[in-house]
Amino acid sequence: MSRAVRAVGPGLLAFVVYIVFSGSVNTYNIVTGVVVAAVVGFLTANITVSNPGKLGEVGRLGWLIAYAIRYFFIDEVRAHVDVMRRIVHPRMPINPGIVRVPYAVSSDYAMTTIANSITNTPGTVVVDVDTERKVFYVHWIDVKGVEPEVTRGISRVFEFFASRIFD
Amino acid sequence: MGAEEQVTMFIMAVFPIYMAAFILYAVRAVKGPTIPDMVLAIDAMTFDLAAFLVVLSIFFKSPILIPVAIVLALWIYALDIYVAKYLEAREMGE
Amino acid sequence: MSEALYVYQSVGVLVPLLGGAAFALPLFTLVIKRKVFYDAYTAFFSLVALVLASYNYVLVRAEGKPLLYAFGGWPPPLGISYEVDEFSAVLGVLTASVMFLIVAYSLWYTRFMRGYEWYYTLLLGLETGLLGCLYTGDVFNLFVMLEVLSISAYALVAFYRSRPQAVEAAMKYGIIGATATTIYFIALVFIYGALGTLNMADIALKSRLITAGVGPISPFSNGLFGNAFIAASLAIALSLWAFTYKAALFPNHFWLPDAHPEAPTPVSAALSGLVVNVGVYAVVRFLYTLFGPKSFLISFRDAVMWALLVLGIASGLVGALLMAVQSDVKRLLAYSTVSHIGLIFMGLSIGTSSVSEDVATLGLTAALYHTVNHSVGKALLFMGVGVFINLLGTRDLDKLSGSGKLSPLVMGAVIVGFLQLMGAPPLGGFFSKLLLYQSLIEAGLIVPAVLVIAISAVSILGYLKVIYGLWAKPLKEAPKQVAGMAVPKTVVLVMAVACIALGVLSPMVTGLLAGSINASFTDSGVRDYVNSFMSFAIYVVKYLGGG
Amino acid sequence: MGRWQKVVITASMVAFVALLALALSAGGLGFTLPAGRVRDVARWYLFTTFNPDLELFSAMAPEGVTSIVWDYRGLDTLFETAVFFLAIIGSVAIMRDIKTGGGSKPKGSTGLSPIVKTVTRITVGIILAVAASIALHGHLTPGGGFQGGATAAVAPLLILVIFSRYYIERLGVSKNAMLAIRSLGLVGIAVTAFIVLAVTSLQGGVAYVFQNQPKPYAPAGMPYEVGGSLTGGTLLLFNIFEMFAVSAGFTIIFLLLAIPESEVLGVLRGGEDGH
Amino acid sequence: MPSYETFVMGVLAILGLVSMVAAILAILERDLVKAVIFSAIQSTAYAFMYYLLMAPDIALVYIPVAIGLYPAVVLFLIKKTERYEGD
Amino acid sequence: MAININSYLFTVLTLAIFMNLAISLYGIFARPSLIKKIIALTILADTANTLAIMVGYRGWPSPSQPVKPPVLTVLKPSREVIKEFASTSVDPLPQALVLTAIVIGLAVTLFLVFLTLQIYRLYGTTDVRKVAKLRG
Amino acid sequence: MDVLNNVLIVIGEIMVAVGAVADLIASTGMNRFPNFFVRLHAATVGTIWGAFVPLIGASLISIGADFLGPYRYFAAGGAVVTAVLVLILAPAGSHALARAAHRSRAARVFPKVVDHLEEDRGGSDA
Repeated sequence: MSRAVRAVGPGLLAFVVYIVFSGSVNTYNIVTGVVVAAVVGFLTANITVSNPGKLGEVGRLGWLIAYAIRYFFIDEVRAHVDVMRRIVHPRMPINPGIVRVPYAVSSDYAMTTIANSITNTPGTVVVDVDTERKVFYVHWIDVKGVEPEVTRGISRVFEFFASRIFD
Repeated sequence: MGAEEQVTMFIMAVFPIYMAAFILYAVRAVKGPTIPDMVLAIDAMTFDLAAFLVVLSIFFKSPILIPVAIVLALWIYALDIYVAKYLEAREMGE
Repeated sequence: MSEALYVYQSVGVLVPLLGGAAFALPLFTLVIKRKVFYDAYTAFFSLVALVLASYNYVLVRAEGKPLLYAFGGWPPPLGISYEVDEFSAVLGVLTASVMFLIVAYSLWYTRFMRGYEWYYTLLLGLETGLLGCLYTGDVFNLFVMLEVLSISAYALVAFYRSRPQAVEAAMKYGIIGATATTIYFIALVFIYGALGTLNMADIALKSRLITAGVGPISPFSNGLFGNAFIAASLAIALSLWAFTYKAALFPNHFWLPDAHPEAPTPVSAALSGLVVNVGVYAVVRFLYTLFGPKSFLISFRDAVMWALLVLGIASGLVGALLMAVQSDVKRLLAYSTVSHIGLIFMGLSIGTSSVSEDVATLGLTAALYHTVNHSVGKALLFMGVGVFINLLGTRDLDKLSGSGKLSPLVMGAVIVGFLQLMGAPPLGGFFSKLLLYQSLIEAGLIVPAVLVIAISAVSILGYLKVIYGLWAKPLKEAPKQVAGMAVPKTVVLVMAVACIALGVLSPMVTGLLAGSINASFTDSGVRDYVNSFMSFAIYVVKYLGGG
Repeated sequence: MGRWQKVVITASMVAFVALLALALSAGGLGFTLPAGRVRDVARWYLFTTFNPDLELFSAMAPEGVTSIVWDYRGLDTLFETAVFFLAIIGSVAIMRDIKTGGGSKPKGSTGLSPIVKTVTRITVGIILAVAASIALHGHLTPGGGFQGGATAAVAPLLILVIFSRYYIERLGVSKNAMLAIRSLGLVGIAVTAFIVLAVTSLQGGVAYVFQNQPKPYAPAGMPYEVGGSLTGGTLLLFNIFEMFAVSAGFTIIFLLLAIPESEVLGVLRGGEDGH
Repeated sequence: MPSYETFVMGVLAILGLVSMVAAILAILERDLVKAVIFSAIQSTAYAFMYYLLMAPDIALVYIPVAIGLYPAVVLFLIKKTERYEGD
Repeated sequence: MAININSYLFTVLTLAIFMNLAISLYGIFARPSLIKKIIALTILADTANTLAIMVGYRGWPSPSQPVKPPVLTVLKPSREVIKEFASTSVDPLPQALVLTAIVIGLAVTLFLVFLTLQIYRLYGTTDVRKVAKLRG
Repeated sequence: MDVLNNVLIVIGEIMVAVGAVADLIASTGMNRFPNFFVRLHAATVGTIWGAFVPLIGASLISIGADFLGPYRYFAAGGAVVTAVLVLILAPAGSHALARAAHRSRAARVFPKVVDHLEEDRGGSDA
């Protein structure tokens, strides 16, 4: 895959970010935006390994939106309320520990999405990751159990979506 | 009451809450006890500060103050990264 | 085109051009690997600087008023302007010519050096900073140019990176130097805060108008803020600390004997001969033009002058005494710089409000004359002795003994240089010290006048020690390589001739320099300085009022 | 350090602060409370920074600070970049003959965890786009060449720290390449400073170094508007060049600092001498 | 009567005190890594101060330089040299 | 002049800034570690810059109308807009000066960092007292 | 149009208010929790509800606020980009810190129920 083709993905991303950040669509922004997108795409083509073909699949975008809605309105709210309750509770009921959480996706992006989702959910933080054994080490504020079946509950939802968006 | 006045009043109301949070974060950042604790406190403080700066730019009615927030967030992330690298690695370049 | 707005391109182009030359040099290192190119490049640009600086001097003399160049076309308090009066033009010519000789000497000096391209870049940066400091008419631009100058100087002092003393000297120089310039920045905050302007001529105008009882009116920066007296006094106190650090006056001289000897020899010459002059120049500019004898700070200014006189004497004595006990030749020369800076400061601190203008200008003339003599003599000595140091690979006076026999021509020039600094009669140094003595006597300062002689007498010991060691003692070690010294020989010869000329033509030189001082620092001179600025600003105001 | 020395230092600090406090209390700066007005110079700046009515006496860029930085007081900024340039040259001179990409890559994984690496892969493009936006809108909104360049420098820094210096070298980011970009940017700045002067002089007119917009007594200038969009004349060019120069400069610093000590000491022991 | 301006001035005063505490700790701390982090706190306070004093340009320059570059460079330096200031 | 709460708060800020100046000068002159000196130098430079920005600040035109940054947000300004802009914006000149000063301070600090590193390579310490002993 | 603007403003204000409260609680947690790893969770509350949500809220307010003038879309866009960056960068930063703290043993994992990472690492490498 030539550099120019690989530059399409990051270039597009850069263009969108540039326009959104500039906050207006006029000639100056579009012209400079295209130039910036070309330069940034060229520079980052070798870093951001992407497959431009995947960008065209609408299904993935649909899953992304579904995921975002579920994530922000259900998982996040539940976790936040839980952790905030623990903070303001006079006795501060915490039961922390680092547990293994296995995962099954293959691509780096999917793995990162899962890890970031776990970390962004209060109550669980990814401390380390072992890519060979496919295990996250998650610091859990309230360890309910150490068995893989229990810990898997942390990541199940994220994994379901991540494998559909990226793999 | 116009929208302008209402928004300003609202931001005035949340102003002290944010400031209290910053001071609490700063207390943790100064207390430590370990280096990751301090950096984490600065980290959380600054991401909140970035959000607050955006809110304040509405308060000051100067939308052009926005870029400060994004630059702050970016560089605080960089601070995390190299403190982490400092703790973890043998050489900063490895 | 109004006559008042005649555009002196040679003033404006010179310094940015040198800066641009420095910017472009690293680009060539990727393409061209031959040393000859860099030699020619640097020599060419320093020659251009010399030509332009000389042209500026001629222009100033011809116009009979300070030259004003408004960068970007903005009238002065709004934009930056270069304002070259005769004083800065003289120092500019001195700097450019000595710097040209130093660059020429460097062509020979760098023949075995690795990393000469960085050396040349920093040398160009140094020259940019020197000329920028002298030409600028804006106090904040002076801060920037001081930093350009300083950072090149720090980097050049640390150029021999594997010598521990060099790096340590650069560190000492750098960390306190950075503090000094930051303090100067605080002083600028006070100046801007109170006077509302950063332009030198504008500050001079305001400080004179307050005394005259007229409200401070200036075309673009009307009015004062707060208590101008306290703010300006504080600003002078802070900025003088920074300048005396750069000039290495007594309590702030501690870095100089470490830093100057450790630099590569041509750079030592530039540092001792030229960089300290910038500190002197800035002090004179602040105390005579900005807050001159007619300003609203008279009593405070007098106190400052007395302090500078005392510090100058102390500096002269300390330098002369410590010089005699050094065994390292370059270190000895560095202490000699401290001593001479003390003498120069004694000259410029005569002009308190109680002495007449004539005496004050006489003192300033002596200071300027001595600056010129010291620059030429010190650069000559560093480069002349540097030849022997380079040949024998040591700076120790014992090991250098008899090395003068290697090249009688260079040795002759070195002796001329020593006589120049000593103040031996036919040479320039004698006449400038005489003038200094005379001006001190006329100002009624008998004790300092006697101390000038005492300082000279004490310092003779140190100089004679070197001459004796280099010339009379037998040669101990065989040199590495003697051939191919045409360039350094020419350079030291030119400088020795210049020393002699400065002495033999002393009446003429004194006349010229006195003329420059009169044109710059008498009451009418300062008024000219302000008028150059005002005529531009008033033209613009008229235009704006009419359109 | 002797005890008396410490006493002297502390005493002089106290005296210094007392002096400043005195100045403050006597109203030396006139700002126990900031005054409700600005200084006269500032009013002129604010009036002329973007004033279409005053066509021959305006910087024609709505951003006051950027127009001061690059138009009214462009010379300061030119030499400010010169200071930065000379500092980098000085650092390069200290680290001369030492290769940035030298040494053999150690076995095993380098850098931080794969999660951070992947995040960096995604965000590098965003960071560069934001930086470019800050720089290219420098004449309209807060920001400018230095700000954009400093933001853009996050990207190579993150790559260097998160991956390793071998990885960044493989991407083509070497000391020499960065030095070339930096010098090109600076030469661009210098040329931009002279461009109006050069063109006008060829036509026999009068112009000043750093001239941007026409002045009544020097009626030449850069167009401040291209196709209906404000470009601020030379400001845009300055900002672009400055962005490249600054980001390359920061990258050089980090590349030099990332060289392991063992490499440096090896070269230093080789030794060179001089006087 | 406290106006909006009073709030801004109050925040400025608080930031001044925070920066003062951080600066004192940064100078007195013997562990240089902690000193760097204290100076980062001080820089954050200053950056916020610049924002409130309506200097977004300065904040934009200051944040990369004082929060980003100084700690990075000094941490690189400490990693290569020594971590504790001698006594 | 009646005691004004705004004036009081601003004075607190000013005094804190001067305190920072003093503590950083103490750090530069009295602390032994070169790295600590560099940290102190950055604090000194930052504090000087803050002082400059404070000089450029202005009081609010009215209690509910905040001052603005010196950036004109109307791209087709009329005379009234510019007059309004000039009466609500802070002084841009100190900001431009500080921008320059920050970059200069950064440059000097970077160079000093390299020097410190070189001192450590040659002397094996960054403590000035030990360096002074070693150089003999 | 006016109604829509007001609705946007109110939604934005609710989000900013949520952010303020979450922020205060998170900072309390920062001070109450016993060790670094537990404090990470408080920091997450501070960054997601404390920063991400108010950023989106501010962006909605500035879209709805006429009085901000022609640059209000600039404010909104900047806020959105900042929010996205916070969402991506904050967890990565926390993770990097946590990993470094654990590897370098700068912070102790105590109190704890279990530490699988320590077990798998075998306590050998650092």
